[in-house]
Amino acid sequence: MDPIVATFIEENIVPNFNYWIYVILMMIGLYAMITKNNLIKKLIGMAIFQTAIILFYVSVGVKDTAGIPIISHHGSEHHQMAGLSSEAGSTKEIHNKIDKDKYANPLPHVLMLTAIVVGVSTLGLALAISQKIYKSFGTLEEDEILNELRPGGHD
Amino acid sequence: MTEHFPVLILLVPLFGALIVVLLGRERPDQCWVTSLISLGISSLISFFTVIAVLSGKVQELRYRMGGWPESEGYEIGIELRVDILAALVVFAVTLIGFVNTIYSKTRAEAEVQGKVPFFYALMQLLIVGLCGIVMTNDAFNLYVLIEITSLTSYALIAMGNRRAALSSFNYVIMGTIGASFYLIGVGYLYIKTGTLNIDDIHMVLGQKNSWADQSIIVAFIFIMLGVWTKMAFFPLHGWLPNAYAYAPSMTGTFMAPLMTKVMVYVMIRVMLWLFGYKFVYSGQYIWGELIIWMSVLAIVAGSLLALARTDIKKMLTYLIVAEVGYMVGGAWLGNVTGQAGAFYHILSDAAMTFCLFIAASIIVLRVGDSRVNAFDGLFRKMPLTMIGFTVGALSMIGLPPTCGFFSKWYLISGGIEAGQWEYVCALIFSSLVNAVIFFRIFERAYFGKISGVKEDHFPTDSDANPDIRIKEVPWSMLIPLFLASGTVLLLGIMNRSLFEWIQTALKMMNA
Amino acid sequence: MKIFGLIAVLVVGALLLSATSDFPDWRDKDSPANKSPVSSFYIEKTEKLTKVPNMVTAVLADYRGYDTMFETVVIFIAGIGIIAVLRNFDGPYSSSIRRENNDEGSGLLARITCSLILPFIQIFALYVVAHGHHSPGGGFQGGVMLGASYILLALAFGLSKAKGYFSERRTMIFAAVGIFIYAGWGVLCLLFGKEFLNYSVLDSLLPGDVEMARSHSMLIVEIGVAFTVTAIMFSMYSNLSTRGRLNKGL
Amino acid sequence: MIWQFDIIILIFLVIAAIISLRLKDLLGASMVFGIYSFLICLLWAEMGAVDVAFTEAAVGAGVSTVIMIATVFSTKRRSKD
Repeated sequence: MDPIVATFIEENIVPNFNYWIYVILMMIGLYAMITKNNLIKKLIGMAIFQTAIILFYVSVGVKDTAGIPIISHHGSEHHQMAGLSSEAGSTKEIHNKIDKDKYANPLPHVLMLTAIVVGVSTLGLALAISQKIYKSFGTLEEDEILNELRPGGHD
Repeated sequence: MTEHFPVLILLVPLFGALIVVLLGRERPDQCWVTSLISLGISSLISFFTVIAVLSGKVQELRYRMGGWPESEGYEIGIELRVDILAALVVFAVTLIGFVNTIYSKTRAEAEVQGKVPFFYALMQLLIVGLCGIVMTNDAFNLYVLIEITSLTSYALIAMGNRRAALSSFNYVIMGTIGASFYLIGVGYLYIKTGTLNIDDIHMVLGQKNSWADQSIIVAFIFIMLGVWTKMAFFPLHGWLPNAYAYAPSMTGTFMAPLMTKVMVYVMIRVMLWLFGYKFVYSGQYIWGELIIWMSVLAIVAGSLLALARTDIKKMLTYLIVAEVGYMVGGAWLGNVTGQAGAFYHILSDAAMTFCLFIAASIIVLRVGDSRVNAFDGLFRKMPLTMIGFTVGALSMIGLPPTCGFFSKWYLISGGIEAGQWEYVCALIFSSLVNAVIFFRIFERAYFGKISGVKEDHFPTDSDANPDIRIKEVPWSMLIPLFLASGTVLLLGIMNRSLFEWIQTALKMMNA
Repeated sequence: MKIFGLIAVLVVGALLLSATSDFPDWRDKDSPANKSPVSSFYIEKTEKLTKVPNMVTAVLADYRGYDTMFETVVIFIAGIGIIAVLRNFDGPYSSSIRRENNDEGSGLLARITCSLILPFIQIFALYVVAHGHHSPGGGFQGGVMLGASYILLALAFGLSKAKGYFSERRTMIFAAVGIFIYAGWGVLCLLFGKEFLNYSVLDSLLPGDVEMARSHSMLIVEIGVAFTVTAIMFSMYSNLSTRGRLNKGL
Repeated sequence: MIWQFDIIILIFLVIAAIISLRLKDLLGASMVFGIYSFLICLLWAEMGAVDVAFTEAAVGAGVSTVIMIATVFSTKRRSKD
C-alpha cells in the first residue's frame, strides 16, 4: 500500500472506524428485528444488534500501547526461574509500580461478559417461545400467523 | 442490622426461588408456602426499611457491595442507595408480590398445570429484579436487573395460551430494543465520564460542564427511549395490551401494576439523579415542551383506545397506557409539585391497577366471559367482588377519598403551576372518559337484565340461571382484593403525610 | 412496515453517528474512560489487594461480584424459563429414562471420535474454571465448555445416554446449587458481620491472609457459576432440540 | 493492535451479517451467524479483550449456534425472506 494512503487511513479513518461499523451493524440488526417476517430471522437480527453494542463497549477500552489485561508473572527477566519462583516474582512486581498504560481497560470487558450472557439467555428463551408458537400455529412467518388469528381474534 | 436491610430484601426471595426449584413439581403446596413466607419476610423487611428511613436517623441507606471503599472520590464497586422514595416503591413491590402470592394459591395449579414451581420461582425472581432496579445506584447494574425482570416476564407471559406466546415474542423484540438502547446510553456516558456509579457520573458531568456535548445529549435521548419502551409510553406501547391481557391471570395481576410503574420510577431517577435538574429542565433544549405534548397524546390516545374496547382486560391495559402518560407528563412539568404528583401516582396507580386487575380476573374466571356484558347484574350475583371493583374504579376516575383523586389533584396543580394547560385539559378529559367507561360498567352491573335485553345479539349464558351458576370465589382471591382496595383507601387517607415525605426528598434531589 | 422500519433505523443511525464525532479517538489511552480513577484502580491495585493477576476475573468476581451474581441468575432464569414455556410433561417423566429406538445418535465414526476427545474437553473445561485467576477463563467459560461436552455426548450417543449422566432433576439441582454457592458465600460474609460479598472477613476461615481470602473466595464463587452454567446450557439444548419432550435428540 | 487487521475483520463482519440475514435457508443463516460470531471473537482477541473473546467463542459461536440449529431442525427450515 502506498504510504501516503496508509497514513491518511490511519489518521482519518482508524480513529472512528470501529464506531462507524458498530453503528452500521446495529442498524442492520435493528432493521432485521423490525421488518423481517420470519421469527428466527428476527432473532438473528437481535443477536447481531446485541453483539454490535458489545463491539462498541470493547472498542472503548482499547489503548494503543496496551496488551491483554492480565499481569504476567513470568516476564522476560524471570524467564529462566519461572517454575520455582513465581512467588518471588510476584512480590518483586508489586514493588515495581504497575504501568496502567500497559494493560487494556478491564472494566468494559467485565461489563460485556455480563452482556454476552444476557444475550444468550434472551436468545434461548426467545427460541423456546418461537418453538411454542410453531407448535400452535404451524408456521414461523409473521404474516401467516396474523392471518390465522384474524377471524377469531378480538382485535 | 438496619444497614443490611437493602440486601436482605433481595436475598430472601432469591433463596426462596432456589428452594422452590429444589422442591420440584411433586410438592406444589410447599412451593406456595415457601414463596408466601419469603415474600412475607421480604415485605416485612422493606416495611422496617421505610420506618428506618423515615425515623430520621439515616436520611438514606447506602450499602457498598463487597465493602469496597471509594478511591479518589469514585466508587469502585457497586453501591445500593435507598432513600425514602426508593423505600416506598420497594415496599409497594414486595407487598404486591406477597398479596399476589395469596391470590395465586388456587389459580397457579389451574392455569399452569405441572409447572407450579417454575411459576413461583420466576415470580420471586421478578420481585428480586424489581427491588434491585429500585435500589441500585449503578447504571450498568440497572441494565442487568432490567434484563432479569424482562426475562422473567417473557417466560411468565409465554406460559399462557398461544396468543400469550405470540405477544410474549413481540415483547421480547421490543424489550430487547429498549434494554439495548438503555445500554447504548450508558455506554455513551461511560466513554465520556469513565465511571458507572450514578452519583459519580452526575458529579463528573457537572465538573467538566459537558452538558452541551453531543454524545451526552444522544445518551440522554437513548436512555429515555429505552426506558419509555419498557414502560409502554404511547407510541412505543405496542407490546403491552396483548401481553398483559393474554398472560395467565395470576401473572397479569402483578405484572400490570408493577412493571410500568417501576420503569417510571427509573425514569424519574435517571432524570433527577443521573442527569440532574439543570440538564433536564433547562430551556436550552426543546424536549421539555415536546414530551409534555407526547404525554398529552398518550393520555388522550390511551383513554380513547380504552373506550373503544369491549374486552375488560384489554380495556384495563389501555388505561395503563394512559396512566403512564400521566406520570411521564407530571415528571416533565419541571416543578416539585408535578414530580411529587407523578411519584405519588406511581404508588396509587400500582394499588388501583392491582385492585382492578384482581377484580377483573375474578369476574372473567367466574362468568367465563371477558366482554363488558359479563358484568350484567353482577352487583346482585357477586356483591363482594363488585365492592372491590368499585373502589378501584372510583380511584381510576378520581373521586375522593380514594388515592386516585389526590394523585390527580397534585398532578393538575403541578400542571397549573407550570402553566401547561394542555396537560391539565388532557387529565380532566381522561377522567371524564374513565367515568364514562366505568359508569357504563356500573350501569350494566346494577341494572343488568335491562341492558342485557337490549343487546340480544350477545346472549350470555349467565342470564339463563344466574343465581345458581355464579357464586363468590374462595377466600384466597377475595382477601387480596380487599387488601388492595383497602390500600387504595389508605393511600388516599394518608395523602398529606405521604406527599410531604415525597416532596422533601424531591426538593433535596432538585437542589 | 418496511418504510417505517427503515425510517426508524435511519434516524437511530444518524443520531448515533452524529455522536461519534464527539468521541475520543479509538485506542486513545487518555480518553476519559481509560484514564479514569476507576479503571486505574483496577489495573494498579488489583494484584496487591487480591493477588489475582487476571484483572477481569478480579473485577468480575470481587469488585463487581454483585453484578455477576445477577448474571448467574439471568442464566438460571433462562433455564427455568425455557422449561416453563416449552417443557411438555405428558411424555415419559424425567426420572424414568425410556430408550426409544430412533434415539441412537450419530454414526460409528462420530461416536469413537467423541469418546476420544470428551475427556480432554472436560478436563480442559475444569482447568479453565480453576485457572481463571491467571489466564483468560473462569466459571462462565468453563461452565459453557462443560455443558458443551454433554451436548456433544447427546449429539453422538443420543439424548437418553446423556440424560443418564445428567437427568432433568439433577440439572435443576445443579443449577440451583450453583447460585446457592454464590449467594451463600456472600451471606457467609454477612454472618461474619461485614457487607454482602465482602470476602476479606473470611480470612479466619480460609488459609492465607486477607488477600488470599479474596482470591480463594473468587475461586469458590466461580465454581458456583460453573455449576449453574453447565446445568443450564445442557438443559437449554435438551429442551430446545426435542421441543420440550426430552425424548429424542437432534 | 494491528489496525489493518481490525479494518479487514470489521468489513467481513458487515458482509457476514448481511449474508446471514439474506439467506432464505435458515440452517445456512444460522451457520453464517456462527461465522459472524467467530469473526467478532477474533476481533476481540485482537483488541486485547481475551476473556470476552473466549466467552464469545464458547457462547456465540458454540452454544447460540447449536440451539439455533436445534430450533431450525424442530421447526421449519425455509423462510420466506
